[in-house]
Amino acid sequence: MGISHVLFILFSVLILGGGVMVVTRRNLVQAAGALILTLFGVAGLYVLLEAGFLAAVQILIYIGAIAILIIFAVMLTRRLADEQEPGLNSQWAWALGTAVMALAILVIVIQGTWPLAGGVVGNAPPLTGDSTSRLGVALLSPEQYAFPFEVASVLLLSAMLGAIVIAREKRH
Amino acid sequence: MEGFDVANLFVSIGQVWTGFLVNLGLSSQWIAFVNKLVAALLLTALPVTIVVFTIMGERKIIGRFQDRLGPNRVGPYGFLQTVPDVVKLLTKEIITPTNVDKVMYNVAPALSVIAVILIWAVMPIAPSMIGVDLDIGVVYFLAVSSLATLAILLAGWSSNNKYALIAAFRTVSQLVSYEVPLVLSLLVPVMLASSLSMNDIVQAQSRGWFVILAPISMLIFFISGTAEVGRSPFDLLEADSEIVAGFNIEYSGMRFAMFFLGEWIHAFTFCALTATLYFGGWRGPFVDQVPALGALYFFAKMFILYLIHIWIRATMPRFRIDQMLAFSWKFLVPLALVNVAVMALATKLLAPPDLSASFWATLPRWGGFLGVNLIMAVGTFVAVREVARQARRKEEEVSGRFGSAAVVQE
Amino acid sequence: MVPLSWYLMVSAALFCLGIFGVLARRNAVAILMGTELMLNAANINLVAFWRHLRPDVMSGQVFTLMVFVVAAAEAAVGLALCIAIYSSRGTVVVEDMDLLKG
Amino acid sequence: MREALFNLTWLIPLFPLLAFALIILWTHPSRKWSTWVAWIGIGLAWLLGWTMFFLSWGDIHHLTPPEGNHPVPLWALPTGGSVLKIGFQIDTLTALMLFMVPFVCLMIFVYSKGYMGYGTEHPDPRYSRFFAYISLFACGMLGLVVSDNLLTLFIFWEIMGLCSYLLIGFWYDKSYPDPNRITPRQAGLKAFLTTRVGDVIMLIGLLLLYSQVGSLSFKDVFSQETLHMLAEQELWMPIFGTAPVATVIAILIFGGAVGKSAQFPLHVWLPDAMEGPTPVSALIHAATMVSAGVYLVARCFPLFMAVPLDHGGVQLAVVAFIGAFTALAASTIALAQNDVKRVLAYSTISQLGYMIAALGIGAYVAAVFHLITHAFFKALLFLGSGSVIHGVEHGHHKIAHGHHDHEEGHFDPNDMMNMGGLMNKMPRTAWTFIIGGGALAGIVPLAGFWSKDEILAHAWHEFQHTQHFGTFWPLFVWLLLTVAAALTAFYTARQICLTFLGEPRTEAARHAHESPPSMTWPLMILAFFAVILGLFGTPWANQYHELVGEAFAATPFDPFVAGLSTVLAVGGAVCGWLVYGRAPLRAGQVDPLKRWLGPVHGVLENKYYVDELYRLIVIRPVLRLAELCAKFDYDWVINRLVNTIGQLSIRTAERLGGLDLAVVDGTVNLVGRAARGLSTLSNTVDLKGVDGAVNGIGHVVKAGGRQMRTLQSGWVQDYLLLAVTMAIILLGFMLLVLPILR
Repeated sequence: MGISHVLFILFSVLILGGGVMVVTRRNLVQAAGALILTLFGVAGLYVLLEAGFLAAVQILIYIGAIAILIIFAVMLTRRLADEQEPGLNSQWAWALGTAVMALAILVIVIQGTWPLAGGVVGNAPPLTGDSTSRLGVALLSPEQYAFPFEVASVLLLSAMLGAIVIAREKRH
Repeated sequence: MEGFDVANLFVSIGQVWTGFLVNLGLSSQWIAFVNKLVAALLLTALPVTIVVFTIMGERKIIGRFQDRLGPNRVGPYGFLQTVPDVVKLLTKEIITPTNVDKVMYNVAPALSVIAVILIWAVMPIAPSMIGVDLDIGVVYFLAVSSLATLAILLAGWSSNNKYALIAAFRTVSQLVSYEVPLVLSLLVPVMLASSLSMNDIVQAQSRGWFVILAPISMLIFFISGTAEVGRSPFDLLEADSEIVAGFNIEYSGMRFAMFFLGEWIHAFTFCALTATLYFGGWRGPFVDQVPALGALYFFAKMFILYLIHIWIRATMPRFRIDQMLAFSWKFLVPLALVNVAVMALATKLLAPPDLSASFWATLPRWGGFLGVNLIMAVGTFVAVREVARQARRKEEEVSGRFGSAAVVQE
Repeated sequence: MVPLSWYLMVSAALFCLGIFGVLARRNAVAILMGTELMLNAANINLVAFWRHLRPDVMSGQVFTLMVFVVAAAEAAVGLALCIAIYSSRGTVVVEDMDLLKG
Repeated sequence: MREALFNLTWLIPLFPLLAFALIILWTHPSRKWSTWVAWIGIGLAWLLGWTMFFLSWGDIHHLTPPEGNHPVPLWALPTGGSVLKIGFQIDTLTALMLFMVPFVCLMIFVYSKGYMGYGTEHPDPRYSRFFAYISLFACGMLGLVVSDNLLTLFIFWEIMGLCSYLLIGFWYDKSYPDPNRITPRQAGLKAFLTTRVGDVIMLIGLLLLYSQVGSLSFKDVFSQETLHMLAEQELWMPIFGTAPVATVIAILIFGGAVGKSAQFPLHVWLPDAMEGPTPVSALIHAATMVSAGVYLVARCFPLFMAVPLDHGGVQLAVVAFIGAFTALAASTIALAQNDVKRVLAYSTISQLGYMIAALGIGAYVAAVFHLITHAFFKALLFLGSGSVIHGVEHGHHKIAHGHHDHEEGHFDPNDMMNMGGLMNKMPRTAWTFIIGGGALAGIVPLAGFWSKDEILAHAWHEFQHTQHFGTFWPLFVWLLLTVAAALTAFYTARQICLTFLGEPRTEAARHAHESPPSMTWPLMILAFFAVILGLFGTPWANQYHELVGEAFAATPFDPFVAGLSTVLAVGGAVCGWLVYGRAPLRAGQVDPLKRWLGPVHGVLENKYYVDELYRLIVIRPVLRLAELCAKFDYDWVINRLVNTIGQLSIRTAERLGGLDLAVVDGTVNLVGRAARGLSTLSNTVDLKGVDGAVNGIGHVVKAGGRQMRTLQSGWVQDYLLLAVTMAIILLGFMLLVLPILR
């Protein structure tokens, strides 16, 4: 047990605690706040996995943009009466069963391939070179991911236009 | 004590301190830990200390701009005015309104300060004096400063006050809008230095500051930085004539002071960032011989830029909100996009700096970049003039048609 | 170094929380939050596999970035839809939307 | 220098594309700017194209296909397991096309300015859009020509298909009082759908090729090893039996050419495509788009040559047969048409048949030669007819404005019966038209004569010296084409006489006047080329052969064929003059041909009833099927289905119950009353058991239907829950249970 294990447990608690709050909180702004905690925890895991760039981008995009967008949407679509209404729908018990079943299957599968009892020390190959610059090279070299990269930019552009068109107030 | 070297002041102080710890009989692991703790403490204390001086200085200077004396009661020339202010803020009653969202209400002020102070972790203050030389320093600073937006939103929402919420909406839309040109202009020094690390960017300016290579990028960065900080003329987040006070209307005492503190730290932090990214950071004459001078240059550049900040604040009236948003989306963002594209092309075409080359050999490169920027500036000017002319023509058409009515309305 | 299976377990749990959120929340925005949880769970997996199995190939990180892009696009369009629905129907409670009822 | 210029090949289609984007996005409000942008776009493409052409003329040996071409690789897309390479190339065939395509396009662009009414009081309301479309169209054709692989070729091919749809239906709001007459909108749709048939066949061919070779670039596909491999491999097909893969692929790709080049049986779209503006007819249906089909066959010629006939390679025979048949059939139809553009349309089909047939008998050079000359004089003829129509329409407008009486409900400016005597009114148009007509008819020494003669000579030569004697198809082709040549001369003479000679037959023709200079200058330039282009291809000094046909043996000059075709052409023209020119038709007079041919004329006028046949065997069944599907969709949705089944079950149950009762009772009665107790018991069992069971099934189904209805709650989460749960159960089954079972 080193410092990284302690940090991992800390972040996991943050992630899962936040996740539980996200799906159970009746107050949606609080749920969004919990979502931010979860996203922070995920960023922390990226740091532990030595993907610093991804961690920064996670905070920049997820917390700086998506979470704020979500809070905006919550505030723009809020009715005061909502606070008293239940947060979960009538079939939540079924949903819970499904989720638990999924978890059980996933745990069994993971346990079958990478057993938890394999020890507290993971052995990963050493990281060579600067992974951020390698990521940049991979994203922009034509024989690697330049094409998906461009497609992603087109996707973003069209999503932006679509969002504007959908959400714009119709002028008469 | 024989190694104490004034030129390497900070390194020497560090050595002395480490020696002191060794004498205490600590193991090397613990020494590293304690050192990091102390460094973190110092880095946190640094901006908080600076802010005391800047508040005082700003009040004095603004007073002069506005043809009055400014604070002049406490201490010589009123220089100690900040002390009673702080005492007053600390001793004020902390009011928590009813029906607020307790957790968020309390977290928001702290978050707003944390977000700003965290930026100082990657700020290169002097050679080999940097909190942590992250290889993604620039992205880190962007990520961290996006938390300030969150703090404002949370504060506005959790206050359970309509004005606070509206102010938060306005503020967030302002911050989000200006983050786009900010990031786009930031790409230029990153491209020129071909690194995301703040330290590398400073190092890359050894042959000339980036402000010479990319003045337009610097201007965009400075302007959108001003807007990000929310200072005049972009101080809509506390437009007291329109929305009473802003998102922090329900806060009092120390909590209010935290927002206040965060904003002021943010202001000169952006000046520090501008200095680092465009004005060579700690670079200056004789820094290679006397590294300790670096800190001096760094703070000098920061304060000069801050002076410009104050000057703008004292001179410019406040934007209207639609003007402010239009300025970002219709002017800064397109310009920043063009700037990035053109500068990327220029970086590709003009040879990368050869550190061994003589000063004269690098002149064509500088000239090329300056020329490109000049062309862009002229192009921008022409485009803006054309747009303005068309708008005026349209306005004249309208007023020609409804001339009398418009006059009556006015 | 934390072993791979720990990451996988956390990610599996987060994913199932996301499933539950998507299936059981009444509010459309909350459902979107659930999808964000699921996407993040997938991302944890991608990065963990990248680091532990093939750190020499950048596919894991690139995929994560692609997921970021998709998530941003999804959030933008989804929330725009929520707002459009709210302005036309006055609610974003999914149970109230049953125009396709048989 | 040369290399550097060749590397700019990809710019050629880019300029018109940029022009398209510029016009669509920015300059469309201004007619002036749109015109200039389109002109500059095609003008730059033309300059570059001719530069490439003249450069490659000096560099023939370096560029002769298939080994020597100048590739310009542009982009490599990683797609799954393989890498898709996209690029451009220059070889001699491309260079020759680059001589023709951008220049003819430029002429048409210049002409369009006047035709679409620039600067008049009534310019076309969609003027700028027209220039945008034709720019995109030029991009499609130029890109097709410079592609170095079949995939980009296909993409540009489809861009042209789209543009032809847009341009044929350009006047989509036009309608005619005659409900049987096809409107531009329908014509566009027809062209699009008909060529789509060919395109699908071609796409299948490309897929087959890709699956066999793993590449679509010309360099890989037409290499000797690949061709050899394709010729060796056999492919089994359900009906046709085995055939060499190369043959199958060649015939499938030829399917695309059949659609695009309007060969029988997919020729029906081209005459109707004349509903578009006339520059479009010239652009799409004379100079470029229909040439694309011929170009495709010429480009894939190595593939067509891969398998000889005695090894089961029927592809060339198919090509030759379809081409020759189309050439003859279309020229007979052209005899009986009265629409000035329709005559030209059928003549285009016929001439394209010539080229295809030439390729089919191996006359590669002659086909390409004819492709080039035909493009020039057919563009000239189309533009000339456009000028005529323009003039007559203006004449009509003049009198309509003067009198304000519309005695005939609809005046058709395209009808040759409404013209006559235009020679004096529009001298420039008339003379250039006559030059073009002469070239089409094959009069010495105009361009058409040399190219047509070379095809005929090659066919004759092939018949005499063919390796596998006993196959009659070169002779067959030669015969058909020779007859078609005579008919061509005849209908051309007929058209010229009806249009330009004699007295005006209507008021409109009397008031017609010459078109503006922007229309007549292109005519004159094209006429110049229609005269001289053939002189480069005389049998004694055949530049075309040197340029594109290095690999093929030259066709020897044959005085018999040349003499015969000259006699036939002049004879046909003289016949035409005797019938129509000596005693010009007067207004209202019946076409003498109609008298002489009798019912045959009706068949020809109705184009052998191919359209009607298609309506009967394709369109109507498809419509029926569509109606049926719609009915199924509307009436037989799940609720209805379930309810019906439920009711049916109930009714069946009742019937069965009754039947049981009768049968069992009857049996019991017949057997005797002794077994009454037993039969009563049996009866009870039947009533309770069988009836109950059958009724019960009905009830269950009905109730089940009702229950199933609630499943469709309209809540997205409901569906989602079901889907996710099922997916997870399936996943669990696959991951956990299946390994155990195994």
